[in-house]
Amino acid sequence: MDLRYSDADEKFRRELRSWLDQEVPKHGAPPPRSDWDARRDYDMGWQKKLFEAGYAGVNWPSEYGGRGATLTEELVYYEEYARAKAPYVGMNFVGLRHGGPTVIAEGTELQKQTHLPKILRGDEVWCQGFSEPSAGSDLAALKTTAIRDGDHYVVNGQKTWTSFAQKADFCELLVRTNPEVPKHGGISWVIMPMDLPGISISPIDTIRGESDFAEMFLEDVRVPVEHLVGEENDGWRITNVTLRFERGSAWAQDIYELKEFLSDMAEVARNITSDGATAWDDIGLRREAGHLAAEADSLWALMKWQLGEVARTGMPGIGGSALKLAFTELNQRVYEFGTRLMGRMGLSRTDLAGHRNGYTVDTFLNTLSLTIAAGSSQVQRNIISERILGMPKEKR
Amino acid sequence: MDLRYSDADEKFRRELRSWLDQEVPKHGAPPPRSDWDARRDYDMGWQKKLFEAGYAGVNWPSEYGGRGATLTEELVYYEEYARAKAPYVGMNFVGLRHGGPTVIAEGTELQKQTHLPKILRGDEVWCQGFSEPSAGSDLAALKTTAIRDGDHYVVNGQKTWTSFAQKADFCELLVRTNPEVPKHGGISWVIMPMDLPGISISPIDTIRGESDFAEMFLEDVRVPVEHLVGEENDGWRITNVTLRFERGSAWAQDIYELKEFLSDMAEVARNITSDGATAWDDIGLRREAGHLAAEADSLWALMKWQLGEVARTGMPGIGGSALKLAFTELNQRVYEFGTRLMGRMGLSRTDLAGHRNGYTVDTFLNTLSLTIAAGSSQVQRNIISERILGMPKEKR
Amino acid sequence: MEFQFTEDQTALQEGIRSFCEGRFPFDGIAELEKAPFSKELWAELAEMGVFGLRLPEDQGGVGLGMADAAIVFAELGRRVVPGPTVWGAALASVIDGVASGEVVVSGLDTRLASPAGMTLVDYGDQLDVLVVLRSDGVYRVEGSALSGELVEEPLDPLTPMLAVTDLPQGEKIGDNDLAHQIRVEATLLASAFFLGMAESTVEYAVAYAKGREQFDRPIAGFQAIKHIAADMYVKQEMARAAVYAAACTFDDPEIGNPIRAIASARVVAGEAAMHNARKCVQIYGGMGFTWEMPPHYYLKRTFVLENTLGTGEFASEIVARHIDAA
Amino acid sequence: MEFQFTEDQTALQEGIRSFCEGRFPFDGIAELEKAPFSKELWAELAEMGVFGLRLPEDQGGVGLGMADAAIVFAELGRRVVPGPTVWGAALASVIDGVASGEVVVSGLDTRLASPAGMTLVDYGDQLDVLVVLRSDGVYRVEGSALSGELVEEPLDPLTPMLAVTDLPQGEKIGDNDLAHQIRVEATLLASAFFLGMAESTVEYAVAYAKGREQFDRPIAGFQAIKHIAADMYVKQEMARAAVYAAACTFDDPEIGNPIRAIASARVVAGEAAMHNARKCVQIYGGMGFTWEMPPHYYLKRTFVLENTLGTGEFASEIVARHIDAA
Repeated sequence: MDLRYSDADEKFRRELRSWLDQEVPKHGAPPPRSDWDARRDYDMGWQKKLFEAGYAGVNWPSEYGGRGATLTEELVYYEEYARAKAPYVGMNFVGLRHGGPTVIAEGTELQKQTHLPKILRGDEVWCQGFSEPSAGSDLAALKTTAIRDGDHYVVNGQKTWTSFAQKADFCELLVRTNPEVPKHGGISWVIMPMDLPGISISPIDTIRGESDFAEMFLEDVRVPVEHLVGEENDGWRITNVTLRFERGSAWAQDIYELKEFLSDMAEVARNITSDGATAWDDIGLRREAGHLAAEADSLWALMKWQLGEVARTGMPGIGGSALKLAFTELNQRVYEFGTRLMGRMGLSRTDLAGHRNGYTVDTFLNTLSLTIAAGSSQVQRNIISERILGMPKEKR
Repeated sequence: MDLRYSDADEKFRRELRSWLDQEVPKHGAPPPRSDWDARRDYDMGWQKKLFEAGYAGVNWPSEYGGRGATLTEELVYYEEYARAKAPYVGMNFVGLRHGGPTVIAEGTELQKQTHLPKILRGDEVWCQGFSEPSAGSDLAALKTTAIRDGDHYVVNGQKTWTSFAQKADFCELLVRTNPEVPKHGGISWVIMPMDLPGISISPIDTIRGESDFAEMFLEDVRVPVEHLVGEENDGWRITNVTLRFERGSAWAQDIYELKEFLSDMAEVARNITSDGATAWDDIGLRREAGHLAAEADSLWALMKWQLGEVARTGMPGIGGSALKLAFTELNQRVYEFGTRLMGRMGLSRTDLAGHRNGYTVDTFLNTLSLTIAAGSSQVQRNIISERILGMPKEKR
Repeated sequence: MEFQFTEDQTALQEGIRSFCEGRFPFDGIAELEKAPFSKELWAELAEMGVFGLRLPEDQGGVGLGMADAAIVFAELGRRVVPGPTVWGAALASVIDGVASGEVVVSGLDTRLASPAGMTLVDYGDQLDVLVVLRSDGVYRVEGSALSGELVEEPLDPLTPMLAVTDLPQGEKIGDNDLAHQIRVEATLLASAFFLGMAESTVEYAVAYAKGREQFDRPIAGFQAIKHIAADMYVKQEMARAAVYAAACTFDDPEIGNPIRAIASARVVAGEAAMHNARKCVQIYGGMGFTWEMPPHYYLKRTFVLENTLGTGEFASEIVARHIDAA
Repeated sequence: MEFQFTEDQTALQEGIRSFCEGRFPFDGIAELEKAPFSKELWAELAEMGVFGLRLPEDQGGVGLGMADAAIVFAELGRRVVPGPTVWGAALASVIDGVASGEVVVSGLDTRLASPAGMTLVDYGDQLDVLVVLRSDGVYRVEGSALSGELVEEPLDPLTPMLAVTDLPQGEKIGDNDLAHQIRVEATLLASAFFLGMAESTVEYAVAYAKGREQFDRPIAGFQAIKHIAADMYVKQEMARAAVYAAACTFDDPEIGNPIRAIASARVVAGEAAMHNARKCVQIYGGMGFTWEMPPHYYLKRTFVLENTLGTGEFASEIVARHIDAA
């Protein structure tokens, strides 16, 4: 067992840190949530800067514009990124974290050449078209159909929780190409250009207010067959590849942020005084903070342990479900702790007088979605018990 | 809503308290666990004293030797009993808390006259023959058969968790009288005399060491048919009556003891010093004690609320499942708190130097059985969700 | 002892429930959000007796007890009724004109820590009077003396907040005994409000789970969901018993120690509201994360009340202080 | 970075596992209970390198690191191996003769509160040396100087206790720095032991649930049981990562702050052991409450270790103290 970063890793860290220290302040604050054009410019402009400095797609193959570096360098990247409080990945999320990795694993050479460099350069926004109103936890129950008509699929249906649909260029779309077979067997994974006729979008307000999510209605959308990724009707397997990425190293940055947030909260607690004592003088509060930090530490270690497995196998293992479950549940407890610490200031979702009260409570609200999305905590427990512990599947 | 005890209740309390203050010290300490004869004398002798003073079966009908008092007087009884740290109900448990109430509700006049006065006088020890090795949570899967032969049932099978079987005079026994129908439909509830030929007993060691439980083997035991309670094959419904008693007011004394125990632990915490501060000076520990006490308070209130329902309907409601679930889970947390407070002294199950360390940790171990016995926490959650909240039954 | 609703109490509950369901139907909540609170709403609530319930009839009240008030506030909680209702009912005997609905009052306890040098006042732009509980007693501040900006995005869309930078000292109208009395009464009413919220979220969650199909059956059929719902139900039942027991103890202190009983109710009811709201979001799944569904209103109001009169942790300390005095 | 076992480490693990499974099979535990600990057992463990693992070879050790020691102690935990092994391995460099197995040593930290004026010493009747960590340093007490009575019913049947009424002061053999070093090393080894116990209870619980039928199917098929098992597994995984990360950090402090890493491992591993043991009892149902089944041994040993070097709560405070120093 070896947890020491190599000299090369440390060199990479020094260069990246110095670059971030310089560039993050220059990129300024994000535009208002409702200004979609400005947000695309902000998010994609930042991605372009990363690309030009050689920091886009740290462990993507270099032939498609990635850095081709090791997984540990990617980890260094996430650490430094979180430490520098660099811009949120935003509109690049689906492309960088789901769509891109899936194309790398399953796409044709042409698909790789077409999309990967553009994703890395900040030229392509992707959105995710997986969930449907009646296919949430039971994703494989999706009903959106794609019927072959010559060299096109004709797509009809409704998707939901499609993030950044408003500004996306492509959608990683799950469709039913064979309605005759049991539900997992008839699904395909296609890249749908978002400028095709027949796509309409309706925004979703979340409990945080306006959101980056939308409902997407598809009416006779003609998607060229060469946009199919992998084999027809093999989409469920491919989806699980994507979901594994979502349950695996994709959380590295978030876990590191959790550790940073707890340090910040300790600082806040040292500055809240009441009757001459600080909040941090309260041994109960300190114990709680320490306990949460211990769990964050262990998740960070578990992430590294799992990266060791990825390094061996090339793919995040099923253990990612444990990480996803533990992280998303801990995340809620950490930000709830922060919200409690904010006291009445936590009753404003806008930052007040330079405090992070708004950030804290708004992030807490967001944590509530993470135990639901990408396989709820209940689904993860099913996966762990059935696929890791070998317990019987639910009777159906 | 009225929580005030009546003048009559308070008069009863004064008399009872004064009697307990006088009699409890006189009855002395319980004999060693392994001395079964002495234990029977101790437990039944105490019951006889209660009976003679008019305190046995506080709300049992007076024609069978009970006090015929109200449910609130019964509550006063449990409060004062717990406060006086009067002897544990011990061998009278099954008779007073299960068998007796079931006979009152479902027995024939002859059965009532035969057993109820003797139970109250401390002349009859009952044991429970419900569980079997392969019928635990799924009690209705029991396999012990009772085949009618003239005016007898011939009983064969194996029971487990039969408490006080060694010294019992009668057993409330569940048997299968009709193997042809679905499992709930073929069960009967009989009173089995324990002196019949064919009964053998093998003690069970629990995680507390030697125990009051045994396995009971039944080989061609001939039980006269007049010992059947209720109709043949109606035993499952009757069992649920018994179990409801077990899930209802039967917990009153235990909940009150929980409240007393927390007060005692606060006293202990005020006397543990380290570096000049007491354990009670630790605000985290105080909060935890206060939180547990708040939950105990609310359970005590819930008990009274449910007694109000019993007063209206004459029977503990299904809500007793909520009380059983909440009490047994809280009970574990309270005694685990106490065990933690004991520090290294908690590593001895024997009281040391006059401290209650042994009592505390041994009781903690016992609390682990309560979330399993009489319907595990999982079973209670099924009952609540299906029978109170109307959620669908598990697919079978 | 008969710890069950009397017939009058059942009638009171039905009356206020029917009012709240009519006045605050869930399909009207989007409309309500535009102007969550108004003098007219306050007058309507006063008309229903919400504030004057416990005042003697000769002072314009209804002459009922705290147990009845708890029943009313549980119903307000069930519909997350907006407005500083808890303060109104706790201050009706202290501030003239509240019981009749002419004077809109809210309150503030300066003990509650906040990291900024800023005071958030619920409904601060619409108050006639703000009562401030300070370490040395009770102060009255006129609503017109409050200046500040409305919080842009209050956590609870039904509880607008004024961010007051310089809170006026106000006029001293009572000592610490009065402050203590107000805290105790308001805490009990808040606990009843928590109870109502905890009840509603169980009902919403169970109803949604019965209607939502996944894996070819209602998710209410999955044991994981059933057991979450069962635990929510247990928390609701404990909260109900604790709140009404505390109210009875307040009305008749010979029953027990009202301070402990109220603090216990606060701990258990606050936790029930928070737990059940969060689990309700989880059971609703993706829909629980949308603004259009009810659960988030309950979660957010719970945070507001949690930070109104001292947190649940603080209440636990009070219980511990009285642990020898059941 | 390659945070996985090396081939040597895998071999080490297999070796010690095979030894423990042969020496402490579950069907021999009743026999073991009669005399849980002996000088011979100590010598056997020493022979396996349990105590001398980290000592340099020229001092009679094996010259391995803390990461390797953690692997060994996780295996001891899996079989709840009796004896003051944690102290032995932490004190092998302090007390001569321990590494070779000639000297049986245990330890005691006087910081741990106890309500009585009495000191419980693990295996106190069989010790050559007891090392006492006091507020001003490290003291050596000869085993022969310990007098007291054996505890009649020790909580853990595999950890007999001597109740010592007058603990001798002993001879001072080190200052607070040494005490600190011993505490840190022993805490890490105890955490590894916790990890092993947490692993075993998951395995036992899952295996039992697969074999136990109720309601006409294995209880392992019920979602309630599956989800309990899944949470146990997650706790085990977090504990494993935390323990080995802490061990690596101890071996190479440039990676991070070993004090925080070890305290974090202690928090998470201790909780995993306690949680998993309790859930294992619950999943075993009635059988989990019997002496003849394994779960209670794990629960009881967890309580022993929880009270050996400072509780999990105490470790949380240490993490908090180092919260700015990841």
